[in-house]
Amino acid sequence: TGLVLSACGSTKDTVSSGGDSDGTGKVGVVLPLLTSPFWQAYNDYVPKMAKAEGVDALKTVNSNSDPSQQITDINNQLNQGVKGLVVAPLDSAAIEAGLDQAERKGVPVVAVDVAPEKGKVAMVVRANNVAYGEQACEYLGKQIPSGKVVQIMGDLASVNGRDRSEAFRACVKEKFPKLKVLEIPAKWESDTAASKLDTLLNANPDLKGIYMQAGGVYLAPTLQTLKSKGLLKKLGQPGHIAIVSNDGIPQEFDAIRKGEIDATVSQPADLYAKYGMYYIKAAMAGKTFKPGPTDHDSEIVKLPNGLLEDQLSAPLVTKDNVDDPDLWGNTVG
Amino acid sequence: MSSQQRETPDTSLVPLVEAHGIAKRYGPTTALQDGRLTVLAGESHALVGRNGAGKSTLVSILTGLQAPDEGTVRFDGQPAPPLTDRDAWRTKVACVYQKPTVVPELTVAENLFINRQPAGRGGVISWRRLRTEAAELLDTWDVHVDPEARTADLKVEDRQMVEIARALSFGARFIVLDEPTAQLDSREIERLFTRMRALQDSGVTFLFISHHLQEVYEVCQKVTVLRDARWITTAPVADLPRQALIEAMAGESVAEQAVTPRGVEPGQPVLLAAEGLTSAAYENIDLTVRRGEVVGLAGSSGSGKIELAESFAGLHTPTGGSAQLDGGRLPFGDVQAALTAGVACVPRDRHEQGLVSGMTIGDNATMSVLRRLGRYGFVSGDRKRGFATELIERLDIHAEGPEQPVSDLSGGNAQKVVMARALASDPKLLVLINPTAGVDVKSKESLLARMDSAREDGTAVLVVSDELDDLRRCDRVLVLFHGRVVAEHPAGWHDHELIASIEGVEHG
Amino acid sequence: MADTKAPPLAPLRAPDPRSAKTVLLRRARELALVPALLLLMVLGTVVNDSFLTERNLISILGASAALAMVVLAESLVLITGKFDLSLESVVGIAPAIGALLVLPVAQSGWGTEFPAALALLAILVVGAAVGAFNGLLVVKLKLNAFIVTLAMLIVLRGLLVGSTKGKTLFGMPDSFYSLATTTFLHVPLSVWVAGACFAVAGMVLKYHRVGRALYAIGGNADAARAAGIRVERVMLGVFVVAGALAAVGGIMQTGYVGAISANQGNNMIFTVFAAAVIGGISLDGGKGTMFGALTGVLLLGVVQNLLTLAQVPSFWIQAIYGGIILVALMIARVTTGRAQD
Amino acid sequence: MADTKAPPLAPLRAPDPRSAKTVLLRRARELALVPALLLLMVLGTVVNDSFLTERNLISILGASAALAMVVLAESLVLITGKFDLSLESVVGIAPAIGALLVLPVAQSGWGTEFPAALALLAILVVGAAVGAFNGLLVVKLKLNAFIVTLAMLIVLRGLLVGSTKGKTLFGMPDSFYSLATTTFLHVPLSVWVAGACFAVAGMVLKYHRVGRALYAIGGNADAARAAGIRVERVMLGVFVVAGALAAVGGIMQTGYVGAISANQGNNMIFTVFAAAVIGGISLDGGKGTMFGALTGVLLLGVVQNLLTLAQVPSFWIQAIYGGIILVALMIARVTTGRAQD
Ligand SMILES: Nc1ncnc2c1ncn2[C@@H]1O[C@H](COP(=O)(O)OP(=O)(O)OP(=O)(O)O)[C@@H](O)[C@H]1O
Ligand SMILES: Nc1ncnc2c1ncn2[C@@H]1O[C@H](COP(=O)(O)OP(=O)(O)OP(=O)(O)O)[C@@H](O)[C@H]1O
Ligand SMILES: [Mg+2]
Ligand SMILES: [Mg+2]
Repeated sequence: TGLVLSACGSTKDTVSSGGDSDGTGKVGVVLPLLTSPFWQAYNDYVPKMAKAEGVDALKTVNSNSDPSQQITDINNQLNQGVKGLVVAPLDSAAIEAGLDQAERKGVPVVAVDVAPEKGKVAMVVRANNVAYGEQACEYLGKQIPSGKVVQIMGDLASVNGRDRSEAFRACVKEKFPKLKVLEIPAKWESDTAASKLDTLLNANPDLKGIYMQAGGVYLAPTLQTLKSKGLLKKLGQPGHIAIVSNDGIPQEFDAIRKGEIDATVSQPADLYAKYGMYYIKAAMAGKTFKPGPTDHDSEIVKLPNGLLEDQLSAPLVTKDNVDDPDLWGNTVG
Repeated sequence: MSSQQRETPDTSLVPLVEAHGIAKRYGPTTALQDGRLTVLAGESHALVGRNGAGKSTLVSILTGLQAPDEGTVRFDGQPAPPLTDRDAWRTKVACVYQKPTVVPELTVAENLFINRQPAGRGGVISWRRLRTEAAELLDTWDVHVDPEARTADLKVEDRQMVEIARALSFGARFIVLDEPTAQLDSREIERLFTRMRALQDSGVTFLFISHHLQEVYEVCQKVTVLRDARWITTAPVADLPRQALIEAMAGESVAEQAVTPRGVEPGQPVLLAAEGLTSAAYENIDLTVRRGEVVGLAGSSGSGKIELAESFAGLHTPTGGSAQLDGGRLPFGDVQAALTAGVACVPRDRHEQGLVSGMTIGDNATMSVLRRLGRYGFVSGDRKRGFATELIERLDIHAEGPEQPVSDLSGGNAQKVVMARALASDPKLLVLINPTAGVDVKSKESLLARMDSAREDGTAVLVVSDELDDLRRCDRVLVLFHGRVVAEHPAGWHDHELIASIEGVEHG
Repeated sequence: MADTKAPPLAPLRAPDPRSAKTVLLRRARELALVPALLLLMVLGTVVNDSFLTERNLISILGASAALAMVVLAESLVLITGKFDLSLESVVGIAPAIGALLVLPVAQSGWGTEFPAALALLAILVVGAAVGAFNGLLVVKLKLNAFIVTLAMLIVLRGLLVGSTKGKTLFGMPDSFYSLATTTFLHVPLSVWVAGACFAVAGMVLKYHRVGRALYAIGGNADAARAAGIRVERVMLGVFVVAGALAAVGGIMQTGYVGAISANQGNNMIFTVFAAAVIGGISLDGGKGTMFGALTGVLLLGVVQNLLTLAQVPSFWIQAIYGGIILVALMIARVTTGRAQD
Repeated sequence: MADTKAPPLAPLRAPDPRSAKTVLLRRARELALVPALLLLMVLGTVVNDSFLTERNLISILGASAALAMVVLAESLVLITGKFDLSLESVVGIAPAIGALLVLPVAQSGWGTEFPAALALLAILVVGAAVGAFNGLLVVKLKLNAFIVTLAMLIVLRGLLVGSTKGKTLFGMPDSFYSLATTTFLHVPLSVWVAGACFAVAGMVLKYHRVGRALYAIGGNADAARAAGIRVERVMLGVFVVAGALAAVGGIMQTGYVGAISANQGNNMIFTVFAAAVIGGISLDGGKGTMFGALTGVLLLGVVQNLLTLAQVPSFWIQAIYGGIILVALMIARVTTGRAQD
């Protein structure tokens, strides 16, 4: 039996020293998906920012919306001997196994966009999704005194989508009780959004406002549906439906300029890439950080589970600031 | 008849199988209205009737595949077991069904022992024992197939022999054979009968279904006749001469004309001329058929006669040689081109190549001729229905109408649909491969009569058959042996001559 | 007991084949969903006032048009006894290539800036070409249709993501959207087109030689070959036509959502199969009608619409959706009284 | 031309059935992927040094274990001639219910706080129960298996989202993860379990009557029934076993990712079918072996691994993945020389 016992083990056994890193070495970058304009923009920024920060980043790996694929991707990167990982988890919890593997190998990880529930990461780089939902709610609440608003939600199983939905719901309930929230679960699918919005408008032609949780997928179908129903009125015209979007892609900016939609929350794809690289480099060099304000207009907070999160600011873009050259949506093609 | 005495004198009075007042309906079709059957232990009982009379339906009820809507089945005086208790049924009765009941993807050996594979400790199947036992079983039947072959690759007749061998190997006291001989040649039939007689002597009881009435007289003692879904009569075969039997089946007297083909008039031009045809299955065949001539192709299993016939219909591609049809070159390997050139064919196996079972009679019958039934390829439903109704009447198909799916048809009627399709295209050359397999006596008459009328309108007919009755109508019969033509018999041959040359006993 | 002669019998007559009941029984397969559909309509009217309005019914149709085209395409392939999973990717890649051909480089296009009409033609050609490629692999190389088209699905999805770099394509000429945005008698053109395609396909399948050939091939390819049908050629043709029809579906989808995302068509094939199969198209081939397939599409459209109108708590929408499909299947089973295959 | 005496012919003999070549041809179906697999291994070794390391190979196996279980389950159903699409949802819902049973309300559980062992048992029971429900609908009610299980897939996905409110479940007892985290001889337990299941299933399918009955039913259900096989009962049993196996796959998946997201298992069925079908399991039933299915799983695992290691630009990974599958199919077709069905 001694043989059996010695043969047994756990995937947690092989803790390597890990202290040998001197801030150099290859860095793996794992993406959650590529079929959204936002992640596509992030993907474009990664090599640029890596170069700017002096990080030797490998080609990005796409987990294609599959959490278990993401674990496999992390394992593969680790097997290749990367010294640091920048991961955008698909799920806050279903990333733990990957983080554990990295920790065992002594490889630091920076999480982008989603804060892991458990597991060790050097830093979380994200904008606050709860804040997105609140910003949208505040804006719509100010424009519309009372009436129906609809939120076009994402995949109900996605953390970011859930955060936005709940924040929006809660904020309306608390601050603008005269608004009635209708919901469209659209699974991040544009045709689902179009047909459900279409249907909803049949029953509620008096709709006053729309919150789209992802401009990248919902902008076109929303505008198209409104257009085909004759409900697309420019900002300022009577009967205009107030629309707040979320992402900050160039097409949203165009729509804002044309007055088709009111505002969008600009998710900082560029900053995600930039600070992802910045923090991984620091972590590989053994640097640590403390909660408090940063030098780039944001704040590092300590999450309940002890992780540090650099909460990047996500500006609300309206007609007033849509031409701001600092917005990443104005810097890409 | 069995010479064994049962333990108690009583039991000889209790019939082995007794079915009473059986009724079975499929939707609007009444397949069986008043089915009755009483089979005494040890006797061989024949069940006859026209196509669609309800024989196979009765078989499926007697073997526990289906429950009757009405009526009772008793074995040895006991009520039949519930349908779900397959094991109990298996101890009572074994059966060769009319439709193939093999699993095509499994090997022959496994099909022989399906669900009763020899198993050792812990229920582990011993493939070696399975193989040897299968080989033994096939050997006793003289079936020359590899026990390891995929059953789907077998020829129809071999598959049929495998099914027969399987049914007879169960050791059941009661065995049902539903048209076992329709796909077999005379040698195989003889082998089957020898075996049946031996089993009869050891006390096995048979229920035997066939449209070859001479076989009924050869192996059976009693006969039950069904007509129009009803029981008509049960009698010792000796009391029911052939003519009376046919009358009971058909409900009218049928004149079986003893035809002697008149032969083609000498001046008729050659319609089909083939030269030096060669393929893997046959070699260097020269063949001519005149307008209005009926030529038979005979040969034992594996002689290549079927491939030869198929070559003309585009179903088999010769590697060498050429053929002329009505002055033009006959293209090979392309059914559509052959059809256009004027060849129609009844293929060898109606299940495999003959019918699309999910489609209706009308669709199946008109499948090859739609081009001619309307303009631009469109066919009006009425036109198709009319055409199909006409075919149904002409060939006397027992069906509700052209809209009925062919899967509902009885075996013989399904065969007639295939025949109908071949005739539908008004061909110049009609290639018939086992055209009367499973067709009842009266219908066979009308099918064969169609061959005669072909003569009048100048159609050439090539008949491949294992049945002497079919071949008798031919102006001449060519015999193939191992892929070569070894003999030619002009009309008027004697059975033994033909059989001898088929067997290759005596060439010349 | 021998020699008992039965009394003379009046021959049993088969029932009149044209009687209403026999005809209905025979059409059971295609009419199976009608009761369930009616029930849902009644339910819809009760649940929400706006359900039975012209506007809403048109919405249902407009939302289903693209799906209907792909279901039509898939049904043709299924009737022939094959599979084509890659149709969902055609819905994405075909219009995307068309868009890339018209768009300037600045809008992520290829900069070829084709005229719109040519680009629309190119969309159809792409669809047909994908179909032809699948067809060749399946028919000539004799690869397994399910897995070949699954691989193609992945390849095409990948090509779409790769060639657009994941970007959503916007700003194509109006003609890209006009199928969904132009209306005739208040009904979007896409609905008319889909309706016409179904009608034509239905007629061809029922009354044309080629249509009958599809059923024959799907039912028993060997028998079809022996009956003189050029099985390979017809099958190849079906793949090509299906590809082109799916491409039309892709244009409709583009018009409906107003852009082409790199996700367009993803996971659509599940819904396509669901609609076709509940509509009575058999996966074994040889069975089913266009009318049945259409009822399948409508059923799914109505259920989706109903669920949205009813504002069912969003967490439970999916479960209820699936549940309704299950119940509809059972209703179909009970009302037709026949096993489903 | 009559009476030509043919020269005495030696009857054409069938080739010796046991010769190496015939045996190989017969096993062509299950061995079809082996050449492609070997080629990929060689390619991998060339492309990246870390490919042929023990660590990496173990990674491939560990990543494939859960998939393998579901492929095993699906293969059994396919061999019997049916479909079960809902297995992918079982991978999510079964462990989720187990987790909900152990977790306190504070962690979104139901607060029943079952002991871990009982909860693990419950997972298996849920899987089996779903299988039984599917089986009853298909076998007893004679509903179409494809569409019933598709509806069930939607229902179960919906129930999962509904019962977790979309949240990811984590923080279950260690035993929930131990299949993936415990190793034996450096290899995770999940791999050993999957291997053992394949071995057992393979043996039963080849050497036990019940296994042979699956092939018989899938090949010709009527013939199987006539041969005394209790078709309904066996089929029901297969659905139940498949459900339970998929539930085990779900536990492995849970251990592998360390949590249960409301999306667990989503879209997995595509990959499952891909693996099974490339591995030689026929969708028509009655064909294929466990060994073949396993090579299918491994092929997909190796390709995925290779693509990551090869540093292919991520936009093109998917297209190349699909392309490799296509090529593998062609290699299989060429090396075995037989049509695929
Ligand atoms: N599954 C079915 N559905 C509908 N009708 C059927 C079905 N099976 C048989 N029938 C009908 O029942 C009648 C009797 O068929 P059965 O097969 O018993 O005839 P049979 O006497 O065996 O004929 P044959 O000599 O041609 O084999 C036929 O009219 C047939 O069309
Ligand atoms: N598809 C096939 N694959 C392999 N061998 C075949 C195939 N078809 C026929 N054969 C072989 O070719 C030979 C000739 O077969 P064929 O069917 O022509 O015999 P036949 O003369 O029609 O015999 P029968 O009188 O028994 O019908 C046989 O040995 C047969 O096994
Ligand atoms: Mg019969
Ligand atoms: Mg033959």
